[in-house]
Amino acid sequence: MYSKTVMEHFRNPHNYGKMENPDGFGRVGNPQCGDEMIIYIKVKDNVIVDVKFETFGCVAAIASSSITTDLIKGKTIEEALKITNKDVVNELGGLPAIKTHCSVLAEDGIKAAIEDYKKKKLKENNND
Amino acid sequence: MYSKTVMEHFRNPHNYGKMENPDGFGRVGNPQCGDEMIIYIKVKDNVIVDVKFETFGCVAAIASSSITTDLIKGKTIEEALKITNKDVVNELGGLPAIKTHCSVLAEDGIKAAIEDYKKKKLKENNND
Amino acid sequence: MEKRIVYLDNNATTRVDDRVVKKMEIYFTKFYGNPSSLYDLGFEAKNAVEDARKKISKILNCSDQEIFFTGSGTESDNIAIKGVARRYQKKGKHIITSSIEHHAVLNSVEYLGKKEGFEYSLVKVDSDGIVDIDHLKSLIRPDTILISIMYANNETGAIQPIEEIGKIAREKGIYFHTDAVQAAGKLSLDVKKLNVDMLSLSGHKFHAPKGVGILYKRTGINPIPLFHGGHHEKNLRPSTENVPYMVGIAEALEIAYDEFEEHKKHIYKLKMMLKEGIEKNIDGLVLNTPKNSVFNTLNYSFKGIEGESILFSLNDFKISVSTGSACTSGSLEPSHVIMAMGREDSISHGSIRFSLSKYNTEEEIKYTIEKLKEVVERIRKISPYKV
Amino acid sequence: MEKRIVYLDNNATTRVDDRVVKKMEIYFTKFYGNPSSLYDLGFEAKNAVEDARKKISKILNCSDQEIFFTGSGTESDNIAIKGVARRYQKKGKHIITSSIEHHAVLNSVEYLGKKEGFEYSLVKVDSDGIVDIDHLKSLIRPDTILISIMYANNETGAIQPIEEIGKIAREKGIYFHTDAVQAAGKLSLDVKKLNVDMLSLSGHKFHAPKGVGILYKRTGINPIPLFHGGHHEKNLRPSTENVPYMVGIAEALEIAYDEFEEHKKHIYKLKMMLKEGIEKNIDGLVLNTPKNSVFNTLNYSFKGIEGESILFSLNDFKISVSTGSACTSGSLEPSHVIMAMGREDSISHGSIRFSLSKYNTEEEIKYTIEKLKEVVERIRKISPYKV
Ligand SMILES: Cc1ncc(COP(=O)(O)O)c(C=O)c1O
Ligand SMILES: Cc1ncc(COP(=O)(O)O)c(C=O)c1O
Repeated sequence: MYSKTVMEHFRNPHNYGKMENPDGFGRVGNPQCGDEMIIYIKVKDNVIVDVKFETFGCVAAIASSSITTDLIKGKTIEEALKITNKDVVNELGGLPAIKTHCSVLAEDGIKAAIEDYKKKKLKENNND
Repeated sequence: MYSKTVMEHFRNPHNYGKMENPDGFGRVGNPQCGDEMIIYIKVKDNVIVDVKFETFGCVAAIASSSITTDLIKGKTIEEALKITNKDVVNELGGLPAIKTHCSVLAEDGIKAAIEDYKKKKLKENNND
Repeated sequence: MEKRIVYLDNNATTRVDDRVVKKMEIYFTKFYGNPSSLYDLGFEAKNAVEDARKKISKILNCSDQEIFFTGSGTESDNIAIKGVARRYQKKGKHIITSSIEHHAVLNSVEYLGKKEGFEYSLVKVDSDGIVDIDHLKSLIRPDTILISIMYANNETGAIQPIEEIGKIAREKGIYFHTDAVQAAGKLSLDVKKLNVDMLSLSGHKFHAPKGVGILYKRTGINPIPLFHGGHHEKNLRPSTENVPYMVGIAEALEIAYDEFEEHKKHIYKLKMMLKEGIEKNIDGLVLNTPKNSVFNTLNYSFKGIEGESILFSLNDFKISVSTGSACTSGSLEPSHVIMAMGREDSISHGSIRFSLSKYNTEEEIKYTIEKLKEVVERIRKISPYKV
Repeated sequence: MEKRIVYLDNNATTRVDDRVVKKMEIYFTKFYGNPSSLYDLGFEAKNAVEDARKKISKILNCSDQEIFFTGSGTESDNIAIKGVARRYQKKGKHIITSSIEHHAVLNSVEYLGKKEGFEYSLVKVDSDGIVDIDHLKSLIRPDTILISIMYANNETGAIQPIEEIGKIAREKGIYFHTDAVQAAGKLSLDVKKLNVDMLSLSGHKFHAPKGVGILYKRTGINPIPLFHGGHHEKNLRPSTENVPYMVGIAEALEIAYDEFEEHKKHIYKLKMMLKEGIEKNIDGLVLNTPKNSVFNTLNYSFKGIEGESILFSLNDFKISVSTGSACTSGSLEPSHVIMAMGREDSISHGSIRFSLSKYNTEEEIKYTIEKLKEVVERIRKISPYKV
């Protein structure tokens, strides 16, 4: 049912766990739908230097979270924003049609975290 | 499906064949219904001394014909008229419900043959 | 010889091929998972089912997404007919079928007529038992939504002009279903060439088990299911998948077409041998099988005698044949198929079907001719109708 | 140990008993006749079917004339519900069922509601997943013609008060059907004691194959069949009889009740062992199986994590369990059963069902507890919800 890559990421997810004092933080989905994802990012000079996730969800949700953190790590904010759920699916070697929403959730997660980062930065700048 | 007795009578029917110059003759059923039976009787001093049948039909029809000829042979006309399809079924050790009509046909056959015999006798008497 | 059964009723059902039994075995006790389950045992079962579906789709020349497993030929026929009628009744409520269909088709159509407000027309057949295309054309109405005509008749073996009917149906935008239960392993099942929208098969007619059927359904046609339940078979036929039988029916169909020429040659030779033997040795025959028939079926009426008595007498010699169709053996009516061909009632009551398979031998056929002659002569002696 | 599969999903399907396989075998290649056929091979097949029917009727405490073979549990449910609704709709068009039924029942009732003008009401269950009798009583209307309540729930194992509901239905002159698919081999199937008019069973839940079901139907109730065709099963379910599976399901049912006490003792002991092991080793549990449950089923939600991820992780250790019901594994909705018990969505998404059989061992249970603990801890580390 799942590709080898999906199973690998599910079995040994990369970058999971909480992050203290992240620069950006996105929470998407909800447990009612069976999937919830938190993405934490640390940004230095417009580059995502660290990323972590916490996910409540199925195999596809966990694998999507894991691969997404890999995908954005080291990328600039602009590069990261270009990543779509299609990229997530491709990197995973495909997802069952019924699980596509998990990759969408991952894309939304990045966007939300970056949004949060931008907002915080704006505030900081304003406070300066 | 059929009792041992039915199969015995079907395999080796008693009293089958044409009878030349019978005293009574009954033809019942028709090939449209899948069963047709002819009963021939010879009567002496009110006793059925010989009987033959010819039947187009299924196993039950042939077995019913056979046993019926056995049943009425040697009987008086009055005794023979008392034989019902139930007697035929009993003697055969039972018949599948769907085949009951074959025993009814046999009863009808006897009645028709006796009727014919009586009619002929009446005529003869009248001619006397 | 006399100890072994001579089984000449392969249109009623067939012996399961040993290779099919072998294939199914492991799915009872080793790969017994539920194909919907999310663990290895389930995935293995799921793969087995999907592989089976693919194998079948190759033989039918369609997509595997168009193959559906059912519980029988009757069920396939019922889904196709009732399902399409119910789904598309807004387009029209008229159905055409033939007078020689199996009861799975005839009684489904009749039910729709009696209980759900549909109307139906029966196409006539000629004295060979082949549907009259001109009559069929004349029956088409603007509100005709479905035509269901069988591919080969179970009693006589007569092959019906499916391609041509399919073309007519397509031109008129009418859905076309064929009951191909008696064609499997005997005729091409290429659904593209046949111009059919739906096609029914039953495993036990080609050496798979009884209790499994196939429905080919062209994508785009959506019959209303007979069952509601889980998501199996894309909701068309919910029920936990009968994995062994699905594997088995695919294997049997593959064998039937892999070895098609070989079986056809063997069986047709036996049929001709039986035909010549009967016609040389027995008189008062009415042949009910036309030239254009499947290679395994031969049907005669023996004048002056009734079918059941022949059956039981042959059974005493361990020869298995049938009269009418097995399904109606509980009934007293003469064969509706032979009647539709315009035969008299007494002839219809006496039709005997010989249907051969790859397992039959020349020796069996010789033995059958000999015993049949004895039996017919014996029963004719009892009959008031002399030949 | 790690090489062998630990199969704890016996409510999804079961391994076929070797004795059942053995019994069925000869009907594929030796006694392969069509039970309708009028020769020895046919009579033998017919006898096998009727013997099977008698065996089953003894266990259900009814006449063999009241036992019907079908192609699945889903089919039995569909015949009972749609068949009775369609037949008796002139008496009324209201149906009562519960919110925790299998989809074979729920979707049949819903279909009748959507497409055939019936109305239906769903009985609530309490937090133990047991139907609320008072609520049921309050739903009865003068036009209620059918009540269908399952005997044991497939996800939680909760036993429903069938006897009592049967009494109420009888008093009110309402037909009562029970889906007893999950009760076979676990609870008494005495239809007289249970006060049921119809009862559905499915072979593959008690070590017979998938693809064969039983419908008990009290004489006097006449559902309209789903299929039309030949005269099989007194017209209620035409199709050439699946002789091997009919023999197999009867054998499996007989074994289940002959060895009932033995299996019950063994399985219940394992269930209790599993329960204690889980509760001792893992926290953040929600028990979804009430005290009054079948002896083989145990269902928990593990707070903070979702079911599928537990499933796949356990599968890596060759342990087979399920989340929700297998039939809905294609869907993303949380278990409707656990939801109906008033649990939160996130809890319903994470329910895991352990369902044991006679083939499980203590060693397997110990191994399962150990691995489950590992798995739950691992996945909780990934989750934002900490326990
Ligand atoms: C309670 C219940 N009813 C009905 C069914 C359907 O049975 P089948 O899969 O044989 O159609 C199942 C299992 O699948 C079940 O657990
Ligand atoms: C032409 C035809 N259609 C349908 C069927 C029904 O198939 P099944 O017995 O598998 O329901 C049969 C045989 O029984 C048949 O010969």
